[in-house]
Amino acid sequence: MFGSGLLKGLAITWKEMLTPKVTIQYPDEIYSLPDRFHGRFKLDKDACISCGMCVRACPNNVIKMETETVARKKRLLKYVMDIKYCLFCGFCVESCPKNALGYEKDFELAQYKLDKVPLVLVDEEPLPPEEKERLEAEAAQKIAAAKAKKEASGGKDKGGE
Amino acid sequence: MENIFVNISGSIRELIGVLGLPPLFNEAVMITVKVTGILLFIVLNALWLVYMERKVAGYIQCRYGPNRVGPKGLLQTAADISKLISKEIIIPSGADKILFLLAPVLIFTPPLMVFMVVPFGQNMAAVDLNIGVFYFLAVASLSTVIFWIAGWASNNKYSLLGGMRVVAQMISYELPMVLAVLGVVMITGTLNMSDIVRAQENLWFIFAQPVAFLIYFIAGVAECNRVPFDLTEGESEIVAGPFTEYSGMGFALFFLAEYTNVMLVSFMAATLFLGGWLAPFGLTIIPGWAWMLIKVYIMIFLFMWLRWTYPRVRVDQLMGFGWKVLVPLSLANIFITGVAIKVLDKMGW
Amino acid sequence: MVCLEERSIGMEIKKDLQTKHPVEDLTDDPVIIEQVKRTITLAPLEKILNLARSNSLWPMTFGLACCAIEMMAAGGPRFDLARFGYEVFRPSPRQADVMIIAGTITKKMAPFVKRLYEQMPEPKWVVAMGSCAISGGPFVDSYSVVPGADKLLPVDVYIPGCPPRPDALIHGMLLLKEKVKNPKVVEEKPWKAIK
Amino acid sequence: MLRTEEFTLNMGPQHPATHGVLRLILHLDGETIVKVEPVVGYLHRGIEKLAEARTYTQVIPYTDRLDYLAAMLNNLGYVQAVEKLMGIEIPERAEYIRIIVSEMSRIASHCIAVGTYALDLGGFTGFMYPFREREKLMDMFEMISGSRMTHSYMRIGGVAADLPEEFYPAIKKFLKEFPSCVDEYDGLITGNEIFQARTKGVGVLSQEKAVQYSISGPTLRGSGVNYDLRKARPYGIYDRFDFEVPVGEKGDCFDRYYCRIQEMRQSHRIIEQALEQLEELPGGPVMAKVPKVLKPPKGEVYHEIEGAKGILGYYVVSDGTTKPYRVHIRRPSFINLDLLDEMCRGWKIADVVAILGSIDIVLGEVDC
Amino acid sequence: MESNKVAEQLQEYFQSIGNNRKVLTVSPDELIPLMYRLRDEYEFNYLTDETAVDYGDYFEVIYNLSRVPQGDILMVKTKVDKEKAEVPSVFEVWPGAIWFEREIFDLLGIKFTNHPDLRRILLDDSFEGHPLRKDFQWVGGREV
Repeated sequence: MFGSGLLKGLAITWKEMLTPKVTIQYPDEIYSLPDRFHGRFKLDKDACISCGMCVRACPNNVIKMETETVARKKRLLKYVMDIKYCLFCGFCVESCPKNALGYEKDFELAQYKLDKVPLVLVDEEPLPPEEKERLEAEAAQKIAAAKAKKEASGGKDKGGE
Repeated sequence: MENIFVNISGSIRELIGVLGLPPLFNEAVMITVKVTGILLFIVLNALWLVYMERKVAGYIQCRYGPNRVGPKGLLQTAADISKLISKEIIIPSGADKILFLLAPVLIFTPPLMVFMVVPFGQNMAAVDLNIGVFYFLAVASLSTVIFWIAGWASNNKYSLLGGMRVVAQMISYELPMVLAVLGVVMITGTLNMSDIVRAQENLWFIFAQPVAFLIYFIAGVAECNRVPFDLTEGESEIVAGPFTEYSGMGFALFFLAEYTNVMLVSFMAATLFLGGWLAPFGLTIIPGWAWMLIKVYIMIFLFMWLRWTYPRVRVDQLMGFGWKVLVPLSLANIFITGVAIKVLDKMGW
Repeated sequence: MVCLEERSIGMEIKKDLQTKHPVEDLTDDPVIIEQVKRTITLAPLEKILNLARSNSLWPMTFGLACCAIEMMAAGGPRFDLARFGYEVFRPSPRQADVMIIAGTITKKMAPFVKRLYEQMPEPKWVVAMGSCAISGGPFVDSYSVVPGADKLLPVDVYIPGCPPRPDALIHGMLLLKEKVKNPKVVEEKPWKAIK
Repeated sequence: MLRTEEFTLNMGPQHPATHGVLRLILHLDGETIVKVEPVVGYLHRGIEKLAEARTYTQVIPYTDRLDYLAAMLNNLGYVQAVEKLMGIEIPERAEYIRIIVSEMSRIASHCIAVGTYALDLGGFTGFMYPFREREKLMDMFEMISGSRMTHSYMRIGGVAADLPEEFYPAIKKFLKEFPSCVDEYDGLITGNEIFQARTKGVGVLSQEKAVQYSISGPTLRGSGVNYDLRKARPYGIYDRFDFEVPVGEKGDCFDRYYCRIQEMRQSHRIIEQALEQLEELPGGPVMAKVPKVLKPPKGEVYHEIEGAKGILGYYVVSDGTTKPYRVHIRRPSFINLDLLDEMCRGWKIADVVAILGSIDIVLGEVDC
Repeated sequence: MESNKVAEQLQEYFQSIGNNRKVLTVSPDELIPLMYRLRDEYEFNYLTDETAVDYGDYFEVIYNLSRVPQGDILMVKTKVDKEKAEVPSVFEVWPGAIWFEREIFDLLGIKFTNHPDLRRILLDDSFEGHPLRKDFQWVGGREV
């Protein structure tokens, strides 16, 4: 009969009207994000050995990293993720050998001003010059002491030459 | 409770009568009181219907409608309308300025004029014309011209197309509506709204004239440009039809006029077919005018239900359906009603 | 009590005017300053209208790329933009308040974006949704992509993400709602639902 | 002397029915169409040029943004092309995961195709129900890959990570509910007389013209040509599953639409079988032994898969360095669009919207 | 009929055809007759893909033909040097090639003779240069 499809459509919409709603009321209930969710980034500063693998892995070079070598040890100064270029593809997190880079379950990155959009994860001042010399001096002493100890022990068993 | 409003108007009449002014003056005051009452009723109802439509849409699509603005979202339409009031009104270059501004103002007048005649309850019609139905059909077809003015004046190809579609659609669905209503008028023999309602004392006309009700309902949907016949404002085809160029208050008036038209057609359907203020099965604990409102809201819900279920018809299919199906059907209905009346007279009813 | 507070707020505004009117640091021509002080005051009515405007921001259907699908999902049953009254996606720019730029703006599309923005009636806002709208995103090195919507239009809220989740879009719209109600909120840190 | 004049209407880059930024210049005689001139390129981001400046793995996120409704299928095409070029064998478990995830992506893409088609014809609720199903798929994609639409989940040599534990109950629940949802779309959209009146017999595409104009996907199969790459030239492990290829008869809008509904049911069957066979597999690795820095041998490869919109082909030329020398993507939506002009002649404006919706194009893929 | 069997049969017919796996290379002037033969005699009735690559001093235009509904695929290539980049259009063999060739002209600047309307399709008409050429210079939008 001509109208049967039309009436069936009405029946479906009536049934749907009475079914419970699917909506998650956002500001009150937050959807429980899965563990692998690509949201805001977080960097575990101590685990990071500032090797720069993540900077190379990113398709759109979003990560800017500044390091400073003091007494032959690299120290991370600035680690800025300019997420206005970011694809949220997760290559950087995958490429990190020490799993220092990870995600937070937070998707609320909206800002009013453009210069506040980039995520500044680490931002420390470079060490003042005299601090640097002191550390260098310490390191130099340590090496000298280690060498001296080695000669002393080396001298003993190599005495016969 | 039954005629609370009749008493109010009676007491106002005495109040003015005391002043001892010429009778013509009291009539004028009474009419203005009635008009403002009806205007207030319409605007409040239109605001409520916009909210109801979005809630019904939400519930049909298994989501919640507006529920954050004000208690349970009730102030949503108030926020919309006051935002639209304060929007900048842009008059496109090359538009016919006077007509462009005139159309939104005029769009409200035909439904307002017809509401004068609508019997809200037991002898509660503002003006109980004895040619009520004829007046309704005549004035209701005026809004076609106003849509066309809006479409023509805004100097935009989409609006022109929308305007042409409006004229084609509303005129070709005027005819089946008239013929359907004719069926009812033939049974009652009068054009007076209140008499028609009184004539439905023992049998509502929806049962006497089911086909006429169906035709009237379909033609009503087409008159108000509602889905499945919303070709004038077909979003996906011609953006927003005749009111593409309207912004701010102009668009708000069109937006509310659509709901006023829906209310108007529902009131008429309730009066002509669902027995106006007559309580079904004699349950008169609820006053007459409340029954009228309940029936009107059932009809309006039907309009909304259709809107959120059906896709849109194409222009030529619309015309074909109107002329080739509805008009012959309504003519046949008139013929059968005529024969039935004659046969029943013979059998002495 | 209520009226007391009302009056105190009123006095505050007057106090501001005596001290230093914002127009003074724009120009030092006394005639202009006097004219501006006489005509332009942020009347309480504007505050009420801002409240109404913030509760009925009608976005324009202006989807460009992948973010447009997330915008449609935001209007869908699960995230339901309709709860805030923002689900009326007006196709014609005349009736829209917010232009949500969802996707990449290419150089061939830029003039249309500009024209659509100009066709929108006054109080209008722009939300740049997704990395492409903020800064050209993944395609910033391309030869045919405009590096960011703020090269074309004044942008009110930036929503990073590629594409941002529909609730991130709703969060952006709620930020816009706060901004419409009180433009000074731009200075503080944006409101967050997830602590 | 009275004469009628043709006027042009600009269904501009911003139009509710053009699925994004496609501009159609309609030459109209009243409401009937005389000529349709599609203007594309408003979303041309130059992905082929960008791919030449990125390593083979870094191109994967860019393939997501081509047909952003079925990102997994784009990844599958590109990744299989490079594997063919380097001759890598991927582990069994990864093959099954790829099939499951691609078919889920196909269902999600068809959900949108069906939804926006109902929206174009005016049925707003018909647009909302498929979105509700798609949200369930989106949640599962987020569990697997971390993002809803642009997953970049596949890698050259396998997949990024194994399926998480909470994925299996979710997919089983979805597989149980999905058939009843598709029947619901049938009832609401397919069975509706108004919808049938708007789509039956509209925009007929004959078999010869479809093959001549290199049309592919549900648009081709709607005209009765039984050509589905998963059956005609099986890639990956598609030959282990039995499913039919839905084929239309008359080639009108209704048949194209109905092919998509049937394909959703077939994809549902494939996922069911793939899930059973995956569970029997012992838990093996999901990634082949692939060097960290990929240097494919000099040469070229052209590999095609059955994308959601049609045949999705990748032509990759490598000059031995870590970056591809040239990546060309055969985009089904782009090619399916060039026949729009002939299919719309003589129909009304409302039909242009119906025909465009039935071809189901995505502008990210058209403009690449 | 497997496509490399096709290649062998064609071997004796066209001397200029060099062929490793399933690839036929042919010079531009013999392109159209070969295409007609492939379509009529060997039923390659479906042009799946047509693209081009810039190899520094010459262009290479690649046609991928397949058989519907059997599903075999054959690649045909032509070489044309950069200055005189003229290739006959295969529009009359497979009308679907119109948009392929317009895109190649737009992005690589290879002209196709007797093509119905050869103009830019993806880029703006005011765009100078052809982006997919290796010597194309442009300025990206990244702020340093």
